[in-house]
Amino acid sequence: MKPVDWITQVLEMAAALAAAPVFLGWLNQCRAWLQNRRAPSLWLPYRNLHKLFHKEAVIAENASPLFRIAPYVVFGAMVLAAGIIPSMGTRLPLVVSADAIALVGLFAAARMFMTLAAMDVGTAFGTLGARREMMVGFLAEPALLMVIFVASLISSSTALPVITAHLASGHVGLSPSLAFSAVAFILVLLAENARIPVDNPATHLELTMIHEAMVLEYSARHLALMEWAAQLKLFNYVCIGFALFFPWGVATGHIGPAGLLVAIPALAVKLAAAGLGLAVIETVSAKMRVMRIPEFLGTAFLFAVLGLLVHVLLKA
Amino acid sequence: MITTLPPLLTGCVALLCAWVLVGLAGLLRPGSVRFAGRTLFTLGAVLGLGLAVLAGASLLSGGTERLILPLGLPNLPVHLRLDPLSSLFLFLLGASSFGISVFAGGYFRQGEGTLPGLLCLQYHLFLASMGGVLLANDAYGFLVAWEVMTLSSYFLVTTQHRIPEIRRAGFLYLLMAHVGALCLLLCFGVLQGGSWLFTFHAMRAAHLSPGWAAVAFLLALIGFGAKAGLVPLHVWLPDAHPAAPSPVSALMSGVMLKTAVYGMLRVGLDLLGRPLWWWGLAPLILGLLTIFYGVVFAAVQTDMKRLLAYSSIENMGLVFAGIGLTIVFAGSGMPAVAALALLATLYHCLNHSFMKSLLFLGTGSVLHATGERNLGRLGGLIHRMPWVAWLTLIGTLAIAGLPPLNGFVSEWLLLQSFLFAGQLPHAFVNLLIPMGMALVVLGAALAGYVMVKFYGIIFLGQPRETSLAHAHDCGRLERIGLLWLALGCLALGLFPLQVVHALGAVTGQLVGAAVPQASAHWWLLAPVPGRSVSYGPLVFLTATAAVVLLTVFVVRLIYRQRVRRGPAWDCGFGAATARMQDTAEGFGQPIRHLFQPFFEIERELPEPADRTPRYRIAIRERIWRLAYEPLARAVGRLANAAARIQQGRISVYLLYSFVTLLVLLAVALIS
Amino acid sequence: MELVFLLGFPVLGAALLGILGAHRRAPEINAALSLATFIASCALAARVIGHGSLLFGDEQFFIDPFNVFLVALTAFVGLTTALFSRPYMRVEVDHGRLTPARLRLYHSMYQLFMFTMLLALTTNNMGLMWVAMEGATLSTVLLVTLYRTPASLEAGWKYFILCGVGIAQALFGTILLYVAAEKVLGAQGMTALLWTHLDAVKTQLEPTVLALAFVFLLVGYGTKVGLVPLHSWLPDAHAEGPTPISAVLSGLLLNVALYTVVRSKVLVEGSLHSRLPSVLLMGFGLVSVVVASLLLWRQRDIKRLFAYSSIEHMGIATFAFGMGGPIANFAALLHMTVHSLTKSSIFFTAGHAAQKAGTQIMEHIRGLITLSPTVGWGLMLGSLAILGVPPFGVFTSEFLILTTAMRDQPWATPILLAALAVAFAGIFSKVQPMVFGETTGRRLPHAPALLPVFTHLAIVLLLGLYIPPYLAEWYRAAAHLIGG
Amino acid sequence: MTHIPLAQQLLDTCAALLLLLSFAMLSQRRVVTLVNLYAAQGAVLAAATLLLAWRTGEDHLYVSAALTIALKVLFLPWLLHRLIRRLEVYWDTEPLLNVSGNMLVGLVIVVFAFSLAQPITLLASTATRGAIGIAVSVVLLAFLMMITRRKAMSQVVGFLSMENGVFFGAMSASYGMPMVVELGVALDVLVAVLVMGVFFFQIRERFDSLDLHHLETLKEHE
Repeated sequence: MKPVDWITQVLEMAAALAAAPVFLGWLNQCRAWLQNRRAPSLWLPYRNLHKLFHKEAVIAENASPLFRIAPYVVFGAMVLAAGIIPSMGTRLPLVVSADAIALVGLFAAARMFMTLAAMDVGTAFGTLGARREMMVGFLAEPALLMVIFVASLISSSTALPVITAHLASGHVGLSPSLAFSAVAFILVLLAENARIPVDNPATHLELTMIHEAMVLEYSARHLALMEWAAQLKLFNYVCIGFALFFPWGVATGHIGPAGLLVAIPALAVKLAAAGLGLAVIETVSAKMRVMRIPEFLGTAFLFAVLGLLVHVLLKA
Repeated sequence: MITTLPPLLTGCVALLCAWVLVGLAGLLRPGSVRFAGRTLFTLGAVLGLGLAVLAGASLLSGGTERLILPLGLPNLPVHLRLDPLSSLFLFLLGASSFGISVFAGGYFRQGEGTLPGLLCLQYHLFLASMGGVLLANDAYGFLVAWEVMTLSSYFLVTTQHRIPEIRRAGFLYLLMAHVGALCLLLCFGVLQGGSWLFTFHAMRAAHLSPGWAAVAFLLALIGFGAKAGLVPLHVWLPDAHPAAPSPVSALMSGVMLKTAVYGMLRVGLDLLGRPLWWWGLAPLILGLLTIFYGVVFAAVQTDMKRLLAYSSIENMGLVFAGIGLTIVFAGSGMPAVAALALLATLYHCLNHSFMKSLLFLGTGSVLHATGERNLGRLGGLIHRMPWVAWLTLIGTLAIAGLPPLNGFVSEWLLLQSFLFAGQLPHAFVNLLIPMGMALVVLGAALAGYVMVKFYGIIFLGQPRETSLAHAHDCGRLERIGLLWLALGCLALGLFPLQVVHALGAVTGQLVGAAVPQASAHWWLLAPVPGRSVSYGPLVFLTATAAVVLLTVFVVRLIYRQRVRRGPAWDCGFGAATARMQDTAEGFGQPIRHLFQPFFEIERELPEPADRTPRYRIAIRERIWRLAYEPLARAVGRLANAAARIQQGRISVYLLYSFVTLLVLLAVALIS
Repeated sequence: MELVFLLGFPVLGAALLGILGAHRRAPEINAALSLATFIASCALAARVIGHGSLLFGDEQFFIDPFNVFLVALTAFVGLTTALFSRPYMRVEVDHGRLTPARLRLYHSMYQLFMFTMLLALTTNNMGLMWVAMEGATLSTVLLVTLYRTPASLEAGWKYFILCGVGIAQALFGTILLYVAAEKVLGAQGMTALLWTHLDAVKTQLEPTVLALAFVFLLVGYGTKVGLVPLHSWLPDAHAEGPTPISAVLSGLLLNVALYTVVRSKVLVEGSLHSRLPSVLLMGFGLVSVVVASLLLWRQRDIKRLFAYSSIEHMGIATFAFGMGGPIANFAALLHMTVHSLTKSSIFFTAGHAAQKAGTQIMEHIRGLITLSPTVGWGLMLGSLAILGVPPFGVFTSEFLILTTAMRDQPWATPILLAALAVAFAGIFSKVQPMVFGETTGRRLPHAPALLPVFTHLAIVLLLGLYIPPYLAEWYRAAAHLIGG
Repeated sequence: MTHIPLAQQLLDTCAALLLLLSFAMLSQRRVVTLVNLYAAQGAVLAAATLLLAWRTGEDHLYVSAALTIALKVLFLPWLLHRLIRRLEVYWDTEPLLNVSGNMLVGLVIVVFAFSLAQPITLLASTATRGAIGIAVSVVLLAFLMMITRRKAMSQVVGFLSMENGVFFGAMSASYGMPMVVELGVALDVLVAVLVMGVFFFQIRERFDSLDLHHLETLKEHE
């Protein structure tokens, strides 16, 4: 590992931190346009965070230390995840210590802390949110893992950079198994990031919400961290999607200035496209009942497994 | 005959004997908690530590020692053997029993049913017999130790024998265990291959026809599966483990189940020589089934110890799936991959013994502090008993398989080995196994669900009963015990490379291939043959910690206002009471809804116009209705039929003799 | 010399106790005489170990390792039972279930019973063996009916008639044996019924006749062994008689009967070229095991329960003898030993338990462990031992028998496995609630005699963990004699 | 035609008589007559023994003949008669199997018995070996009688006549058993009958009848 790689590493994390809110903003803008609304500013998420950071924090009396630690842990996990996913370059020092499975584990850890924190205060909505979140999680995680396994069977490694490099290297043609898992991945992405049709990030109708219900008791900086973490999560998922299915433009060697020149714009373009795509999906689909979610995710899981079988059958 | 005594093995035997003596010492003053309860248990704990040290040494040395004691059958003295496999499990026994015994030293009080002294005897006999199982090198010694283990644990389970459920649980346990032991007996009967030598090395030498070997393997699977709680032989486990006092539950789940794994490995991979690949399918499929079954049932439990028991079933499923995978790979000439799968299996055994012991002890403390086992009556204990809460949290995260703790490592290894299934030369099987992988992953995720339920409902939220206000944190000895196990979880999670090195000897012994170590770094685990995959928990942890601390620092830097405490907001809904939180049933509801067909549910729903609405739900396993009750009825019917023979009239009895006589005479004439 | 003592003491005892009758110290005298007998048997055993097989009284008596160990066992259990019956019978008298007159009958008949069994074991003359067996029946019949209750009378009558008839068949078998032997050994054969001589010429005996003879002998003595379907008398007699008698019946009489069967088997198998005897024994054994273990499920009376378990274990031993071969025979002999020790100790504890609860119905015996820990633990450990749970000796023999069966008679193992499992469920599901749980019983004036119980259990435990070399040699020699 | 010695003819007649008596017992329903028949059987047995003793000159046969007369002709019948009088059991109830049925089964059994005796007859060297088959059938017939009777008393008589059959078998196959054994057997039979006597009184005082249906309570099957 050269110092330059460490630079890339830090750069990636920083980029993620910076880009995540913007990406959300962009997503919201696209949605607004598609729904003939006046679009909010691209920088609105930043303003929100800033506002929240400057408020006074109020915590329930019976909240335990766990409640206060959780936001930091969740946030930290997401930042680290951003450092593991090769969004610009594949030569990342951190990656050797955490492959794709560890990445999923990291997400799981974040979720665990979030739900525990939600149950900590002991309100009806908190536990409700936690329960629903876990229900989403125990189906989404395996699906995501299976998706990753398809890719890793193709490139015979569970290390994301290796996968990306192998897929980017081009001698992998169009493969049906990847197509299957791509569909699965999109479903998982929607569910995991509390997007329509699974959850409505904009709603404040308590009975239907999942993510919002969990962070109900948070305020000020804790809430800010939670929000930011959520944005990072979305960003990370999108980047995983890129790494698995659209690995173009990622610098596979040492990432010099030249590499950057390619990588950054490529990422920007892909993000823009992804945002648009997501917005379209969210616009055309309607929020479903909570009890339908398992079916939704079950489909995703099934697709992923199918992808796996197709790969084993066709060796493609 | 050996002239000079082998040092390590002799030491181990001495320690086991010492355990027995400690137990017997309990009878000196059976009534006294201070003597039998505190002193002796602590002593036993120290012995356990010694055992762990010796076993660890022998594991690292990788050598094999033999010893013959002049006991047992006339021409079959007790053979003992300390090889890597047994030393690994001995280490497991010693290490986790240390924590458990220390805890037990602080745990047992008066009025636990059995006298403390007797309890002490049974407990240490239990420990010693488990050691005996691991050291035995001949069928007879093995079975004797095996059954003594069962027996002593049975008496421990029925400590509070006045409660009918507990008696029932004990009976069921002993019955299943005995049937299992009979199967093992027959298995050894096949293995000795007519040589009439019941020593293990004679069995290794014996040449069996494939058919007989398969029979032996199957019998072993039934026998050890019954002990390990493999579906459908698991029915005793969720009753027996919770029935016992918590340290005993910890021992049973944490250690005793592993002896079954040990036996399976010993017979399947050692005594039977080179297994055929398709044998592996049986444990694999059963294991996968067990994973799913166990975790689904764990998710809907309302009794915290039952929940843990089902989770043990799930983990045993994971282990047996690993064994099956090992055999499949080893049988298809992929020793390196087999070594990887075996590594995952062994690693998970270690992990589970620490995690599950920790959790059971945690529930023990809760039980003592509150007298409650029902999740529906707990809650908010993190405020009352911080020690227990925070230490248990480690176990919870570990068993949920989250990095960088130990549960994750073994699952990671197992998945890595699963990923090789595609290369198997057998069509259809390499299709089947990815499905298995899907099941494993799903099980792991569900385990997360279960653990959130477990921890969140016991320790978080508001206390669901007013009595919980008087709950007190656990005592000093108990803290030490919990701390030890928690540290074990951390260590196993953070230094996998060192553990893998230590396990190398075992994999070498069983599948003849050590795990390749690709990376040069001491902090990086890269065991996968021919693939650039690696996992470095230390870096992982430091990175996370760094980010978190940095965040904290930065946040503090840019923002310096105090934190105000206020009432929970709860969307402005003021009159929120503790009873509005999710109950255990509530939290499990999605699972119950999703996997309806698994359960046999009886509901008691309140009327719409109910003044005092009550909601009760009881969940049973269908397998009782489907398998066990019909079996019992069938035997009953046979018994009735047999009873017709004995119907009281002397003429009829005379007729029996008469007919028997005539028939036999006819037979004698013909022949 | 030892033999004279061995047989002399019981006869003396029978007479003495018959005369002394309801003497205050009669129980002690009984115990003392049993002790003397036991010492004599030990001396005899020592001598046999020293010099090998012996012949006495112009060949009328023959001692070899096979029967001498049974002699020692019989004398020992006889002694412990006498010790046990001391307080037990006192309690019975206090309860007014017995009159002193009947106590006299009990004591003298007890000694007579001992005599007949020792005679049956030591005699070399198949005819005398028959006489002794019949004598054993007659001396116990009146003990079974000691309480004079309707049930006990019925049990006694069945015992008397069924065993009487059975034994008559055995006599006919003996005659056939004699006929066949006479042919070879020449007429005027005082020798023609002597087992040693028969054994010497067994290969020349006429097969068909011997086959018939064996059938008669098997049905005859098999009735006393309690092989299904000839077993009908056994549970009744065990349940209704006084407990010491149940103990010696199932601990000793069954052994002796099995001994006679095996003796005959040895002869017949020598002359027969078919495996008929082995097959018959295995068949009877299996049937007994299966039926008995099924019937265990329906028992309500504690002594009846363990009577059926005796049938089951006799079945196992018979099966093992049927399989033959050094290891199976060894195991069968061991099984006879441990079974008689364990079972008698169980009957002791069961007797105490029944006295404490005031009934033999198991539903009403509860929580012994709280009422009297020693009795409770005795019953629990004894039952576990008889169920073949290590480290008790019963497991050792079952281990050998099952492993042998797995090699030699694999077809039988599933049956045995199922039967053993059923038996385990049947017995333990009834023992556990008796030992554990809340209690209803009451304390008794006389302290229970637990020395015998725990002596037996200790020996059984020892045999499970370690068989002393000379004992092993002894068994091996015996197994060798039985051959196969 | 070959000349059969008179003794031989007499012996065969005795054998035939024995069989006849067994059948008579099988069909007989009055207990008193039953006992008389038993006594007759004993007498025939004794006669046969004497003949045999005279013919073969075996001394111990005289002794056993004496024993037979003493025990089976005089003492036991007397005892049984006394018991009958004391206990007032003159009639047995209808047997479980009616007379003709009994006879039929009896015939089948006799045939079986003879085929059974075939190998023994071939082996035995005695003059009376032809009678072995009869001995066997006497035993089996007695057995059948015990099965079909409902009164304790008649069962006992059956038991005794079975013993007769065995004894006759011993005699005809090998001129009797060694002395020791015969004495032992006789002793046992004696004791048995005494015990039985005791029994009768016990049963009587409990159930005031010797009907066996009182003795059918101990059973597994409800």
